[in-house]
Amino acid sequence: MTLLEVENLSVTYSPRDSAAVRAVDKVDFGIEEGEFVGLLGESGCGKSTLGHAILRLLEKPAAITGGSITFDGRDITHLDEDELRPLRWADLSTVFQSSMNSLNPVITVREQFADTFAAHPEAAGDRPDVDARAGELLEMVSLGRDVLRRYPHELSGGMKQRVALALALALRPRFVLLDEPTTGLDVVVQRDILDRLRELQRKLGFAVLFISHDLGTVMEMADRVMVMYAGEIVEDQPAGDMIESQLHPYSAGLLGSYADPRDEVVQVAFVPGRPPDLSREHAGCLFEPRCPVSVDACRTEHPELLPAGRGQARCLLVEQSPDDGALLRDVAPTDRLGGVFSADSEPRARGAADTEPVMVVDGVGKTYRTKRGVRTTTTRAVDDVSFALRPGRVSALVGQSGSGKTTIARLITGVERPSSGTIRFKDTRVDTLRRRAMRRYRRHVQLVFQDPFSALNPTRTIAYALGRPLRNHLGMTGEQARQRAAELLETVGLSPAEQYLDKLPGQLSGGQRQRVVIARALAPQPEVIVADEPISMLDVSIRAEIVELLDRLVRERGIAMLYITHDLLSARLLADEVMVLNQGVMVEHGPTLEVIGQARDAYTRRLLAAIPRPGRSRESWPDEPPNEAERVPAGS
Amino acid sequence: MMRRPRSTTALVAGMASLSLFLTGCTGTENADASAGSDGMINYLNFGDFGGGTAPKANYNPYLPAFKLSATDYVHERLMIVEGTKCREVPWLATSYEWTDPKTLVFDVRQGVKWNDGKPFTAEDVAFSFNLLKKHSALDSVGVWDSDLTSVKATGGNKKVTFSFDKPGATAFTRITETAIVPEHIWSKVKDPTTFTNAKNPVGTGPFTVKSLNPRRLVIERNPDYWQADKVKVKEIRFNKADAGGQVEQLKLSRGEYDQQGMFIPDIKKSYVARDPEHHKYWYAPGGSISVYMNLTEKPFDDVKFRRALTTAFDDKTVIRKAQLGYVKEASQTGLVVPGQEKWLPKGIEDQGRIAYDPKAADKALTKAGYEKDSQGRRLGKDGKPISFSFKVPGEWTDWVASADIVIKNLKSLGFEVEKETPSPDAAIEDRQTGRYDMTFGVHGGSCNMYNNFSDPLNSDRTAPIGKKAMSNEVRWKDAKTDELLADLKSATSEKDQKKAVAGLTRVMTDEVPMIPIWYGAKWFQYKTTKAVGWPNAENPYASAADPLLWMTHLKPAKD
Amino acid sequence: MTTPSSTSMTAPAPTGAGDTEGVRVAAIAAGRSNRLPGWFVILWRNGKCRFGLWMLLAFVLVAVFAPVIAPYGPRVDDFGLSEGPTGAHWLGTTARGEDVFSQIVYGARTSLLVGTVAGVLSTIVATAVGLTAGYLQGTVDEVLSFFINLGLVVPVLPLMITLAAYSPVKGLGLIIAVITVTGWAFGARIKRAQIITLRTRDYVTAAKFAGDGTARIIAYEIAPNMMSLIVVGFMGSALGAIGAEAGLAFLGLGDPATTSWGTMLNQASMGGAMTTGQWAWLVAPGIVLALLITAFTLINFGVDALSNPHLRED
Amino acid sequence: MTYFVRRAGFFLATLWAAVTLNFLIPRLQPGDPAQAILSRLTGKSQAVDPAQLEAVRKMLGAPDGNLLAQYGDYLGALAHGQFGISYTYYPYTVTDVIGDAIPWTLVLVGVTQILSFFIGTVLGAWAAYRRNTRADSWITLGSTFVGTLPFFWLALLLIFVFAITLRWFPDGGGYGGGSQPGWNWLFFSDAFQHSVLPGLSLLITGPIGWILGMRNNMVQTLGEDYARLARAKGLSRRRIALTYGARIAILPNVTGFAIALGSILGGTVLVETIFNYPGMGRLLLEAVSNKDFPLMQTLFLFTTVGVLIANFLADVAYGFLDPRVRRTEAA
Repeated sequence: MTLLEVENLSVTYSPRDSAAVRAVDKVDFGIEEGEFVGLLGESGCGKSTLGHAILRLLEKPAAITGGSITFDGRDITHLDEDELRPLRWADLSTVFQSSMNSLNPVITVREQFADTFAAHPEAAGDRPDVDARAGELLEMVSLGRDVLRRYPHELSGGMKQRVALALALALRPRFVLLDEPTTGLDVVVQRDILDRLRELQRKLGFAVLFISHDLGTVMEMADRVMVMYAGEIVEDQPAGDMIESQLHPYSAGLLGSYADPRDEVVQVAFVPGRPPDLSREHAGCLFEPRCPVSVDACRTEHPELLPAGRGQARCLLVEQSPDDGALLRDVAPTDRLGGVFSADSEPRARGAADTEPVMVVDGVGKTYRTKRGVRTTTTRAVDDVSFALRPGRVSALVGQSGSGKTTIARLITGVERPSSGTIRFKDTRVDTLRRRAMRRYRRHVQLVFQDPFSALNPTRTIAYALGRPLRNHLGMTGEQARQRAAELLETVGLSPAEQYLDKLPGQLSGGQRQRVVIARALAPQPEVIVADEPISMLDVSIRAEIVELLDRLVRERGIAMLYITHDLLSARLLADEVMVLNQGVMVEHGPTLEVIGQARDAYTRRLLAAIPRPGRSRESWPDEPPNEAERVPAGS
Repeated sequence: MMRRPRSTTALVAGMASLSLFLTGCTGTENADASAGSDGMINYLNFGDFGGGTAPKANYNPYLPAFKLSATDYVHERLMIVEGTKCREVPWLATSYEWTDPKTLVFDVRQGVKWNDGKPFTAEDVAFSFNLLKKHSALDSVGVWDSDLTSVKATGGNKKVTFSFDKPGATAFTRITETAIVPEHIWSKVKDPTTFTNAKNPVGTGPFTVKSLNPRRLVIERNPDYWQADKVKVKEIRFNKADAGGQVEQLKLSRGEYDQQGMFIPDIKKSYVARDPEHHKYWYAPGGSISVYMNLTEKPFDDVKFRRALTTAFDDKTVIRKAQLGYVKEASQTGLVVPGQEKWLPKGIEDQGRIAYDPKAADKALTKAGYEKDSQGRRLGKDGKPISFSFKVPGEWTDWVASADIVIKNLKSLGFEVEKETPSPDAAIEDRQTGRYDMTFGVHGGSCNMYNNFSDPLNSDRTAPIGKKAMSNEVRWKDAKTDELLADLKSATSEKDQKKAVAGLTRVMTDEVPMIPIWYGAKWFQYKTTKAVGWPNAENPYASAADPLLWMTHLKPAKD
Repeated sequence: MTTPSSTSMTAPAPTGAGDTEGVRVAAIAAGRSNRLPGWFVILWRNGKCRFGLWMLLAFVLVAVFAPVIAPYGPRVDDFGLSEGPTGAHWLGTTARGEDVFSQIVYGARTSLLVGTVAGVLSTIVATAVGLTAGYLQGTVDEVLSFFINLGLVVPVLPLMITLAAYSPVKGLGLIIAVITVTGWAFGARIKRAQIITLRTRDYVTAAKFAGDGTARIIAYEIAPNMMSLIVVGFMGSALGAIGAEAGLAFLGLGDPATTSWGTMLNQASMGGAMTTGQWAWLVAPGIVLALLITAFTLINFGVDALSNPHLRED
Repeated sequence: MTYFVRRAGFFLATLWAAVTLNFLIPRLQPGDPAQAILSRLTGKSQAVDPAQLEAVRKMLGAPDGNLLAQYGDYLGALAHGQFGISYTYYPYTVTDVIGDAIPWTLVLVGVTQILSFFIGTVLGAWAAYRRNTRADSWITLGSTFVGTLPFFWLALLLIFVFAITLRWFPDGGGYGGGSQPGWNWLFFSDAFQHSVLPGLSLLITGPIGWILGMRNNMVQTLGEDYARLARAKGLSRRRIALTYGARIAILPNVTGFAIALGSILGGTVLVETIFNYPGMGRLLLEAVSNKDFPLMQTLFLFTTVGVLIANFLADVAYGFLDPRVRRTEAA
């Protein structure tokens, strides 16, 4: 019997005085007992809203405006809070997106278990032995029992998420909703937690709705995958089938953005455009504006979610095709998608590996001192790192969070000074520059930031953001600067530029913003660009676009780029050489293919192993156990 | 209506009933049996008793700024010079005599006892004065600032002799203002300057201290008082009323005080009208409040200019509007009339009051060489428009209102006048140091004619601009005045004194060192339900500041 | 006493309420189409705040058009003394024969002037000190922080009274100065905390890489993003200033020559409004003062929502 | 450890700043105390007798030596707890005078502050808990309208209604003229009766800040993920409101409350003045208007020290209540 049945469910946000937004639109699906279902979608598609609706946790101004949710044969759509309470946690539990904030900061972990037990005597017994049961649960998620006595802030992000997971399983629920449970965690930790989760799910047999934007993970974990776009489910298939053939062009696009960096030829696709505005009515298919294979009918006719293959899809083309999605299959991958970026095993047509380097980092180390009372703790963030950047070439710096990547970026851009070693830009010693010289130096070295949302001042127009470096570094005047800013926007593919110049960052999408950030970095015509995880905050479907842009700039302008990332795939796509950093030490350094293909260092291999490989059996873990659980964040 | 207010109301009601329960009932204090059957008044409710907002026991009569008012009912003086007509009333001394201009002898009253039973003698008197000589900080009336050289008990301990090295007539009122303390107590006090005399203060007065808490001071009749037969009040209760705000005004208007001395607006409506038969007031005139001109500046240094201004000010409007009609128009002579009319020189019109006559002022100014230009501006002798400032403490609203009228008068004569309203401290300091063009000042009003004229006019009492003047704030320097003052100082006979005073009043009217506008009022309200015989305009036998005199006049009301 | 309502000024926490970003964007877009700043839109959306803004507007209009609205000048004392309400004098006359209603009308000017000027001044001081301390850090920060903390623990009311009492010149300027001197510290502390989080924003780093100097970064990059906090600070200071002015004036520490509701209460209290039964004279200034403070408090409901998205009414 | 040293350092530095400020205030002001005292005594409309002025000046004494020497003497006297003789209550010492006033203020303001905090916190929490219901509107709007009444004005009306018209309560003072301060029932009931109206005027206007602050904080904490998770966990509304809402929301108010408690020593000038309540606030106003510098300096010092100590205690309490701070402190 179907455990959870969602029928025709709609959720609308109706803010007081702006247009209502139909965030979830007539969603239909069911989850069987013990089934592991993935829900895939990009930011803003309504997947979290759907999750909250199922848990009946929606708050004003969001409300269920249609359809029903049936759990175990009982309609829970309109139950009131008192009637819901016995069901909650005992039957339906959840792990939230941001583990950082989902535990009560002022009570111990033990108390958070205790109040859960106390709230459900029918499931937990009248006088449960909290220590024994919670301890057991914590051990289940590879945590020690001593965690019970701790407060949330004393735990690392990964530990908190494990606690949240243990908490979710405390009452042996029949259904667990996982809403991006590992977002924001380090890849290696992510991997570990998800593996543990899948194992537990198999063992305990609860059903899971796994919400994520991380396609690789979903494909690998789930039995069945649903893809959501603009508030609608556009495809629903067994995971295996979806890897083989995607029914909906959007799913195809998403899947195309994934590749294994170890492959000989790596091809990554992207879907241009952005999701529709849901506060307006749309006549046709919602994906039509971005769809590479759309036909005229798509513009006028709204497709239904109809059976196709072993699943369902919402696409006119699928509807019309006699053998379910055959139409898509016929089209070559390159054609059916908006754009493709590929890298093969040949060396790239870029600057030569032996040209004179513009930037040389030699034996650089950085030590932080934190004073606390009489004791002084020294942390070695970077230890004896040496490398060189050459014109027209990309060096990738790979490592997990806290490995010292960002410190290196700060050192070579002169934001901080090294404790030891030297950094030279051409003939200039960067590590000894004084104020004014530093300003001149920065003309030559620019930064591309990780988060396009914080990299642009929300109160300043694009023209202002681009104009500043032009005026300061190139001494341009108003009209000149505006002219050049427009050119720069065209260069980064924001065309026509006039349309963008006077906009505020808030009016642009994430991808557009990142292009502006890149344009700003290009403005003073730098010789070195340090790109700090420039794609990690972007939606999967547009990451390749940015990678392509960066590649083109390096090629055309002969810029030397330091590309900082934790993501080996993008390193594989972009970099000529890869350096792997672990706890401040460079553990591996060499041409991209060599490092990725034949990783020698154990840590590099763990990074590689953490990459999800849908449809393939997982490699066994490398020898070292995760060392993350023992670490406690410094200061909170 | 709302959750909280509802609970507030409940709270109020709850507290109210609780407190009613706790104390049984309130307001019993006012349910009094006023006149006793023994021809005595059981008690009277008086106003404030000094000592700040949270008074602490202090009955040291030599600390006038800090003592509680009970002190004045415990410690007596040789004579009382009452404050309206300046009559000399024998008190602890039965009479006095200037045996020569440098020797003053008092006959000390016999049979007076201290309230601890010990007899009062001339030794006590001599001790008291010599105590002040030793501790000059206690000499708040300045007895020893005069030419007094010694005070001795003489004549078989029945007389006290004051010796001066120069004619000492002016010291008389100072001597009569000095309280007499018992030697047998005070001789044992280590430091009389910090002595609070807190426990059972011993004096000769009609009352003794009964109880004190910071809200109320109670004194009771001294049955062994030397004129006990005249004192019909058994007990006086002083009530802390320092705030002087609405609440006090309300209490006064409701008749909760038998006597009070406070400002209350619109007294006819708010006090008298409540009980016209019993609610009375008498606002006797005090010191003159005058327009001070800085005599070191032009054009104020020109006597013709000043004389012209004497008719320029609309005193009546000031009194009616700014002073709420509580005060009287002041005489240009510097005397407080009609109380001091006996000092007036012969033939002076309307006791020296000068009527408002802007036309006359205008004419006199023009005649004196201060002409108006075509735009109506009054020009100085240098041909420039005359402009000056008028300083008045901003917080003293009635003064500000008075200043407004004065300024209006001046403007209508063509002067450019700017009003400045500094804080009282700053204003007083500016007046003392002479940093003003025109302002209000206070002078005179006491029974010591020498002080009345010497303080504001003696060239000894002034200082250059920028230095603090002792009391001559207008910077009047005139040899003739100094001479008249010297005459007055040494004049022991009333005739000589009158002659000198007449000369000084003429300085005031002819030379116009300042222009008096109104007399400051002495607030005095009383109620006749329990006691009658209060001083008032019809029977001004004493001023508001002479409670010992009323105590011997008050009688139970008959009803 | 500090205002506890503003002690919880943390950086806007991410709302866990699902996909609300679209909604937020819509709100900003709505504001943009009207050419109104975003913070104003948030204020306007709050019903209580909107009502407060209307009330405030009414006060502002009364203040601006005081000479038109008031039948007489505030200090014209040509009328009968201590009269009760009549057709000619809606709220009666004072003990000095001035028209109470006219004084109320003109008093709005004083209160608003004090509120605005003292609010602006202390906001400027708070912002300047807070921004400098927070942005520069190091010794400058240590020194300024000491003064901020000092300003926080120095008892404000006694200091205010002392300053007000001992100044040689009375007047609105003094009151404003006193309020400014005693009222900037709290805002400075909050702004310092805020800038410490803002200064590490990527766009600040980006501005440095674009070659901008410190002053320009503070003025152009950071300050505009603190607008909501500055508005919060301003509203708090203005509210405090209006209350403080009334309180000081009531204690008799104001300038009696200024017509303000505080001095009116002081004069009503001293001038025997109770004894002569002049109810309107005593009650009216209190009520208008309460209404003005209520307006500010209502607006503060919206202002709180600026810094705390959870409080937004949507 | 450093934390403690830093706090203590700040404490001492502030104390020094306050003490120095106190030293400077009288020396920067115009006018002299003798003049102020006598002007007040005689009133503005009568001339002050120069002889009397001279006598009072002699009595109060003038500081001698240069400024630095005076400063040294002043610090020395303070170190020995000598605050000097009050100019208003001469020859009583400042300590005597303040000693009389402190209990009144402590009881009246202390009790009302604590009650205000308590009432405000409970109502604020209730409003947040019932957010967007009528209860919420009543509490927030009601407290807004009531709480914004100028409390000195409210105090006047209370006096008029309850003391003058209804005669339920006395019109001012800490106790009646008839009772003698002492440890007896009669005096206590009298004192209580006198404290009702001033207490009420403080209580009506006091809680609004706490109500709105608590409500805002709690609306925020209830909107956090942990509160949502608590709902998902099926915890009772009560449990969520208390442990996940109020427990966390109250933390930022603790500091404010401590400062409020610390400033108790300063009294409430307005209320104490209107009700003639014999507390520190009225004393302060009196000291200021009489230029009673020794008294004023000491009151200032007391208040500052009170706030400082309260701040210090607040930090300690905060560390105790908020585990997030505790760790930093222990480290």
